[in-house]
Amino acid sequence: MASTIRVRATNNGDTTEVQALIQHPMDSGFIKDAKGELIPAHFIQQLTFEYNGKTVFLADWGPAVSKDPYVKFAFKGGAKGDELKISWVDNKGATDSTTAKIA
Amino acid sequence: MSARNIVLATVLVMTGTLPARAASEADFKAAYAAAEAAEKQADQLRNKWITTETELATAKKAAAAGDFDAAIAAAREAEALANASIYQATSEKTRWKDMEIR
Amino acid sequence: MVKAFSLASILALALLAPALADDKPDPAADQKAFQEFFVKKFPKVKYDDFVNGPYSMDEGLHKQWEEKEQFPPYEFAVETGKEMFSTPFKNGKTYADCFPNKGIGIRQNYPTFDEKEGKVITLELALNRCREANGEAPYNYLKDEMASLTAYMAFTSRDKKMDIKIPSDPRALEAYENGKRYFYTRRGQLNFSCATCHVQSPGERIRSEVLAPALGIMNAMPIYRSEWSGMGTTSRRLATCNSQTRAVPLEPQSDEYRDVEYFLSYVANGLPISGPGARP
Amino acid sequence: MSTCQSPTRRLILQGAGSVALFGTLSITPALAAANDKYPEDAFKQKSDADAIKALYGKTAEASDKVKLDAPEIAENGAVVPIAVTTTLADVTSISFFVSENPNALAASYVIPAGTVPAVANRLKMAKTCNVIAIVESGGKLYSATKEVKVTVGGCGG
Repeated sequence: MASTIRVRATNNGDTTEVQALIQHPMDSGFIKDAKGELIPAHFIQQLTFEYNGKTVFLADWGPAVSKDPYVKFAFKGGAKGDELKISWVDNKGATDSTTAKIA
Repeated sequence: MSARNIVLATVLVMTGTLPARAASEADFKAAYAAAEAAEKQADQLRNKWITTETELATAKKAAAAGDFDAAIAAAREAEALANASIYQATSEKTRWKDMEIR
Repeated sequence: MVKAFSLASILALALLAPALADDKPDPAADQKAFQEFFVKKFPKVKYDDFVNGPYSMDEGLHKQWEEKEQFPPYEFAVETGKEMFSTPFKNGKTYADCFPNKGIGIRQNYPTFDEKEGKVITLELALNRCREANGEAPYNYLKDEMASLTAYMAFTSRDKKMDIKIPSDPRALEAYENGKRYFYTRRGQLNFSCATCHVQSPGERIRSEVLAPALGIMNAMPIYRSEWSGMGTTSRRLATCNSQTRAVPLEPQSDEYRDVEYFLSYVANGLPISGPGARP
Repeated sequence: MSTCQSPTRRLILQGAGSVALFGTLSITPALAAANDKYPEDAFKQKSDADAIKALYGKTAEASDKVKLDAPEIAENGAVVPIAVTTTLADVTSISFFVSENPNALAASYVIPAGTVPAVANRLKMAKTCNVIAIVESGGKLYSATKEVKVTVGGCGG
């Protein structure tokens, strides 16, 4: 299956702009299901972006980040064709990672 | 008929028919059958209301718990709602044209 | 003198024409009136922007939408749909085998009227029929796989103009008229018709939501609704509309729903496909 | 039907530790750096003041150098686009707090040297309240606050 992570990284000369969308329920633990039972909290806690072996952005998330979370940032440097490594881990210990080419 | 009128009609029907003595299962069955018949007619007109269905379910539940007063009250409300939905579907057969963009 | 007389009679006829047209179904005239109504009611909205629903009505919403569109929440559905589209059924055939042009860029032609069957065929119905014809179980009409498939098909048809045909078959005209009647008929305990919200009050808030204009509402299907926290099909949208007026929704793809989709799509002819859409 | 149905879950669970909420984190190799530890305690605080204290151990001062971009009226509390930019130098982190959420801290971002001090994300808001953005710059905290009206509460409300 496809990765849970979608990334768009674009270099505009000095900086590289990165946008990511991740498929994840981000259940808050406050919502009830159809049977009236609480859906246990299930959310991404950390999301890391690495470039050239160095962390360029690190997100610490709680359950108040929206379902299928989105984040945008930019870092100085980066070049077209270079790879960016993205990984996340959630509160149940599940993880996913992917690499994306800078365009 | 506006939404408010329909609601008003519902209330009037309900208040006029509160049972004075403790109701029996037979009373409930009659009230429920009448409500079901009206809802069936609404279904044929493709215009059932969620609120009618909710009252029917409430009536059944109350009857199962032996509370026939509550069951009959809910069944009568269901019948009134079903009748209002029948009235709506019937009058809309021609009235829908008033809304048309032309 | 003769010439003047005939001219006068033509004028008289022309004046009489609208009154006569009342009884005779005229989809082309409906379409024109429908589009003019919205253009007149919302002079500031760009014509092609009507397909963006509530976002065309409210500046603050429009900005939030633009931000969301940078990486829209329906992306996953489009990708899943694409994958499903290229995955063969057990018999080796694919969805592409069921559709003209292999299913790519054809969303704007649905619903279509099937003259053999005498009924309206929606895209969702065609997809499930394709599955069944190839020995696969049909999907739930409301969301998930069905929404992914239609999201992908809409995505490949973006910006193509809605192009619904009503063949000269009395049954097609009847289906169109039935759809129109369904659209304008009040139902549910709240005594609302589709038009109450989407013709009389687009741009206004009801239960805090900004109402979408009826014009072009189908062009955006399927949609990711924040309220649903997920994707929903045309079937889901229609069922939700019903239950919000406290009417019991009909079965997905029942004749009424097929016909109203036919009507709403036809009157939006010429407006671009914008689906899949994101909605509050 | 709940409005917060999860999508098809095709996430691979690691080992049998899935019940323990926070147990497996410290040993996850990708997140080895010590200062990158997940601020679990701060996320558990209820009020924004307590959460800021737990996260940073100090208080913030309002600054017009922190620009918080959030809608006046959220289209839906489940998805509120919120962004921050700043002209402050030496920024090391940016955090978002939603004052009336069950737990105020929503997200916190580590900004390493060389990363532009600007973040856009989408957050859930339970009801109308203040969104607070905190920028940590040169070891000090600067904040911007904006009220966002929420008419449809975030996710199943």
